[in-house]
Amino acid sequence: MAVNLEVKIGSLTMRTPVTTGSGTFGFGSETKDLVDLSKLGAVCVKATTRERRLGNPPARMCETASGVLNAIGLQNGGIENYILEKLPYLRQFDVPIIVNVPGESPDDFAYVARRLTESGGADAIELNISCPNVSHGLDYATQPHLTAEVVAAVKAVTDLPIIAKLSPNVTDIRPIAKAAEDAGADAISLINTVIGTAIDARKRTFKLANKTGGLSGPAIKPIALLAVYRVAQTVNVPIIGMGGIMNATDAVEFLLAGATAVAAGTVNFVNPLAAIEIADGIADYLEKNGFTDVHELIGAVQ
Amino acid sequence: MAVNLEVKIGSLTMRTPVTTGSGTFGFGSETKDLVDLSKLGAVCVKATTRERRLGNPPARMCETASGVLNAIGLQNGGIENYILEKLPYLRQFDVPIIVNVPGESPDDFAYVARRLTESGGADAIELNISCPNVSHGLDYATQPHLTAEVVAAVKAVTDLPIIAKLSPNVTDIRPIAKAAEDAGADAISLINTVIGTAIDARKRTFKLANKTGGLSGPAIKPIALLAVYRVAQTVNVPIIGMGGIMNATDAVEFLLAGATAVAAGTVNFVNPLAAIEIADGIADYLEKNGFTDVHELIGAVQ
Amino acid sequence: MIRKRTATIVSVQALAAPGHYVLTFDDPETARDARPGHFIAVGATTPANAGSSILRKPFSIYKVDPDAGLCTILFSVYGPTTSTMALYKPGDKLDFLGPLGGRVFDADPQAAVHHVMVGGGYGVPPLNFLAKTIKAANPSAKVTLIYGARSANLLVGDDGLREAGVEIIACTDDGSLGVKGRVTDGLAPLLAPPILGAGGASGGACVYTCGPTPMMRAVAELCMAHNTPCQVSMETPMPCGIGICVGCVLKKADGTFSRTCTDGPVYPATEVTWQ
Amino acid sequence: MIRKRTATIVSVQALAAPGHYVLTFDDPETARDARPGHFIAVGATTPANAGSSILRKPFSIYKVDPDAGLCTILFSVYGPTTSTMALYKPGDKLDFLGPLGGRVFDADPQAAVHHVMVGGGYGVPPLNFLAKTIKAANPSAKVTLIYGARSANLLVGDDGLREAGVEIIACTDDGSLGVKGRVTDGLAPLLAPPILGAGGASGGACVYTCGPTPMMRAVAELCMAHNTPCQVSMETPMPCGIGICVGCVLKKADGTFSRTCTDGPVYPATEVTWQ
Ligand SMILES: Cc1cc2nc3c(=O)[nH]c(=O)nc-3n(C[C@H](O)[C@H](O)[C@H](O)COP(=O)(O)OP(=O)(O)OC[C@H]3O[C@@H](n4cnc5c(N)ncnc54)[C@H](O)[C@@H]3O)c2cc1C
Ligand SMILES: Cc1cc2nc3c(=O)[nH]c(=O)nc-3n(C[C@H](O)[C@H](O)[C@H](O)COP(=O)(O)OP(=O)(O)OC[C@H]3O[C@@H](n4cnc5c(N)ncnc54)[C@H](O)[C@@H]3O)c2cc1C
Ligand SMILES: Cc1cc2nc3c(=O)[nH]c(=O)nc-3n(C[C@H](O)[C@H](O)[C@H](O)COP(=O)(O)O)c2cc1C
Ligand SMILES: Cc1cc2nc3c(=O)[nH]c(=O)nc-3n(C[C@H](O)[C@H](O)[C@H](O)COP(=O)(O)O)c2cc1C
Ligand code: FES
Ligand code: FES
Repeated sequence: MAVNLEVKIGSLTMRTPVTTGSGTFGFGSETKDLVDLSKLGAVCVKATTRERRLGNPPARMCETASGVLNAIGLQNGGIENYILEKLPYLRQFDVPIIVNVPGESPDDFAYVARRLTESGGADAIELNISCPNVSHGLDYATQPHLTAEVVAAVKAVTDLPIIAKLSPNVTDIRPIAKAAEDAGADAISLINTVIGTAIDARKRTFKLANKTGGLSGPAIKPIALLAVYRVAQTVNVPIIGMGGIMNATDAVEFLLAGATAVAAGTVNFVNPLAAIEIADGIADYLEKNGFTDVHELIGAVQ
Repeated sequence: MAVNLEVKIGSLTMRTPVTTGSGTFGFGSETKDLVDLSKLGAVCVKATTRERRLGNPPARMCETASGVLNAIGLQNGGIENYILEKLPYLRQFDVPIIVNVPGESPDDFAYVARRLTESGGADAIELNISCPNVSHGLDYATQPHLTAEVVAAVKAVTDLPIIAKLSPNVTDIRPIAKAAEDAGADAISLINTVIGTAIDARKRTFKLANKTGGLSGPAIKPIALLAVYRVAQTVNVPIIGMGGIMNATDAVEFLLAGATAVAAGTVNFVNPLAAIEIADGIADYLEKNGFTDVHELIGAVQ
Repeated sequence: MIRKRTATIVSVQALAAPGHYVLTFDDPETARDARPGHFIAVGATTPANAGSSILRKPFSIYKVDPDAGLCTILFSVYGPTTSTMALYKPGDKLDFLGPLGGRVFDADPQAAVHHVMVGGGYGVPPLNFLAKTIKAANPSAKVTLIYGARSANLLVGDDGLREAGVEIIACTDDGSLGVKGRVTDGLAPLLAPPILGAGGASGGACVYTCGPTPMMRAVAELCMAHNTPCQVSMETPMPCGIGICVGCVLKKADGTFSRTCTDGPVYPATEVTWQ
Repeated sequence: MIRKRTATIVSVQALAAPGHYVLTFDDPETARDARPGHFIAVGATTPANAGSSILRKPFSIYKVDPDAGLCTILFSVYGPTTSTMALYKPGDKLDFLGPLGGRVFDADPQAAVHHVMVGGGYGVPPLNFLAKTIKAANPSAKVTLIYGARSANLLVGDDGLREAGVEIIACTDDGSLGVKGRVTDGLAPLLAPPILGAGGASGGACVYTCGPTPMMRAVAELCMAHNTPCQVSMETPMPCGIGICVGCVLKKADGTFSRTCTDGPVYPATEVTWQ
């Protein structure tokens, strides 16, 4: 029996509800030997900024209990490099592309969004207003009004679906999600990494050169599931859930909490085929439990 | 060679820098077969409220990746029961007692603090303004002014050292710590649990009857270490660090981040002797690395 | 007296039931002190699994041999702890707290009653221990074990009972052995008159049950309907096993919450509420 | 061509060096495609350790037998991955991605140079592979391995080199074998004239190094001081191994950050900065 896995994120149609977490899947071409991108629900590529960024010095990553801390610092070649060097590979596949966009001012976000729109470089734009690894006010998602400002600035320059990616590092994520929705966001994705640090007791130093980093992986799944549940009770736009998803069971938990789609993040480092295998696993779950449509799961746990 | 492990938390002297995390060590008598309380730096007992509380219905706890979610709901017999039933056992040992006090109003906190002071029931009071498992505004530690209000109300009725226990579930913990210090807190303890949830994909329900719970254990150590580091940069009063400490190496990391003392929490469920063994392990670390005083470690990583 | 132990493992044997093992360890004090209903909390952490599951897991005492100083548990493989335990070899160490449990089975071997054990899955081992304890104290005591499983090959924990003179009634969902049906189908006939006799405990049956919650609930309700005393051994998850986390609670009939690890695990059926 | 594999393990053998093992697995494609400097990323997760360490860990290819379709790695036990690997038995599966590495050792077996491998710890295996590859292509090539350890019993990875005609110089901190001192003490004499000859690469030495960072740095700086070409194989932690996390970077002399997994792991010493 065939089950329906198709979901919509604003005007974007995803063939399966599984995309990739930005920054955990490169720009698609790195895994060309392994992954047929057309089997993904969407490809969400690494953060792309207005100008090229070198990123933070090493050590940039370390392991923690059931998690990973990273402080990559948004290393990327900039928007023009993306359009010239990365986009052609991605466009060989019949798959929607979500481009993750950080910025240091609403104008930065709008600039990159405009270039993506003009160049046909994206099918949706994910506003990375929640990266904990870069200083100088990049963390717009700590305040409802800053969130709204960025969303509105981008809305003004593009018709592409806008996804606001929110931070768990806040007292209450609900008003921020509401602000994003009210300002015109077509979807909310959450969560970005949880801020933290690690110390090397032997060397008596921070483990990361940047001192602090963003925590991802199974350790943060309880935090992410609650963020999804709470935001799902608050907004009407769809949610892309992520944070510690390692397998289809984890993904089903996010759907049950209220996510319409999910992203495979850190798990790609272990298995770059994860997003495809998770989609297959969701289909299995639906069949085994007598469902015919993934929408039957979305928000089913109250 | 003998090393100095003694630290001070306000006017309280701890023979070792290791206490227990409130709610993870009962009232001391449960482990009478196993633990000689006089070997602890201090005993921090379970939350004690003005009135008896039944707590939340089960399921109250579940495991997550490298962590534990709990929603106990502050089950306890109330302050008079503590004084009559729990205190006599504790007072058999030569060890400072820290009583953890939650409340639903500043008056609640002050009431319990006054009774503890009158009865000689505590050597320090830890204000639990950060428990994520109970509703109705018990979470004072999300706002600097609410934090200050509770600390000031208690300060007015007792000369005992006051420890403000803060929550990691905030956008920025620093102003809250500062508010606690300014209102007269003699120390800051952090972190309380991180709010989260778990979903059972098979049964399609929340795993906890209370829906949400507080995450503890190694999963949250990166979050806790950063909170300690940041607060240590912000306040001058000592910090009691906790969150995922399983062994002496973890404890040393907290000292290096800026904690003056640490608490063994969830690890007690695995090893009720943990606080004693961790203190021994800190002494070993000091000796092996050529230190003579635990103060040489405190805040040594910058 | 709770002890923290690192006991030497004497043997680990796979049973015919797939994924089930019995593990015997050397610990004279536990072998001497353990009573039916007591359990131990095992921490099976190795360098290879450090951090994955951090809590200890409870396992009922299955057999004791006080003369040899040996104790045995029976387990089935589910998660990290039991997966690790299945890999243990003789000579390896078992890290546990025990014996645990504040209230254990309360049986009077001399009473003129029919002692009926009703178990399922890994609930059978403590009943085996109880049945043998009663028989050892009073060889003429009437003791029956009713135990159930989906299929005959999954029935575990009956070791040595026949030899001890315990009557055994197997119930299987598929009828592959004994009564086709549930343990309550095996139990009901024993509770009906004339066996219940003049009613009340004396001369009637005393039921002791341990196993999956729905099974215990059905047994408890059947017993209460027949006015038969019934003791249930709760198997709620126990994060600490020693009374300090208050995470293992059972809602009692009086509305309070009781720690199953130290106030239980055994309760009179009348005290228990079932959700 | 990177593949995701579940290969059958043929053997796991403990070496004399405590905590060190060699593991051989059956994978004809990898045996055919792997070049010296290539590595694989092993995910050693079992039900018993699920969740503790979630990332794969990189291991250099030590030996290949393309005819038999076999590959071998050498590892020492540290954390969850290597602890689990040490428990593997023949017939178990090895889950890995490979062969990985964008730039491997670049040696011309026919060049009239002295190929000098300088290794430490688990840096020796890829140099062994390189030395044998050079010798197989040109049996008269002059190849030397200088390797070091604290003590003789910790020297690993020299298997089959003597037989292949590679000269071996051992350096031990305690002098228990070979040169008492560090690998640079063994290397320096080879770089000084007359062996360096007229200077420059031709007729001089080509150095290939892999091991702990301080060792590689000392080797690289010594070579640069002698104008000797040196290739270093970086062993930074590699969270993904396939270029998607950008967590493994090395700061290059030009100030940019290079992914050691896909832009390396082998770099000319002149490109590397050392912190
Ligand atoms: C008082 C007491 C006595 C017990 N005695 C025994 C005993 O004698 N023998 C024995 O084998 N077990 C016994 N148990 C149960 C045992 O403690 C649990 O099965 C334990 O969780 C196994 O640990 P683990 O780490 O292997 O699996 P976990 O990581 O705890 O389990 C993995 C997953 O499997 C689920 N799970 C665990 N056990 C079961 C189960 N039985 N059925 C369905 N799902 C399950 C869990 O919810 C979890 O999601 C007892 C429990 C109690 C409270
Ligand atoms: C390209 C490349 C090739 C490699 N080839 C090999 C190889 O052929 N054989 C081999 O044995 N290893 C090799 N390594 C190193 C190996 O990948 C790591 O040692 C790995 O971390 C071991 O995984 P683990 O899960 O067992 O331990 P982890 O959990 O990763 O390590 C546990 C702890 O030990 C520390 N640690 C890990 N390794 C070491 C070490 N070597 N010395 C000191 N502390 C350490 C870690 O920082 C961590 O804190 C290679 C690494 C790279 C980058
Ligand atoms: C190495 C790494 C790099 C990341 N880079 C980005 C990024 O560039 N932009 C972004 O929005 N999120 C980034 N993230 C966050 C992930 O997209 C995701 O939100 C987070 O990791 C939680 O999901 P996970 O636990 O499945 O990894 C990054 C995460 C990791 C681990
Ligand atoms: C079961 C449980 C009960 C707890 N009860 C309390 C409590 O009553 N009062 C309090 O301030 N903190 C309570 N805590 C929080 C701990 O004291 C501690 O702050 C937290 O668990 C982080 O430390 P850990 O990771 O070492 O456990 C509880 C934690 C757990 C796991
Ligand atoms: S298991 Fe912790 S109190 Fe019962
Ligand atoms: S290890 Fe991930 S990019 Fe190199």
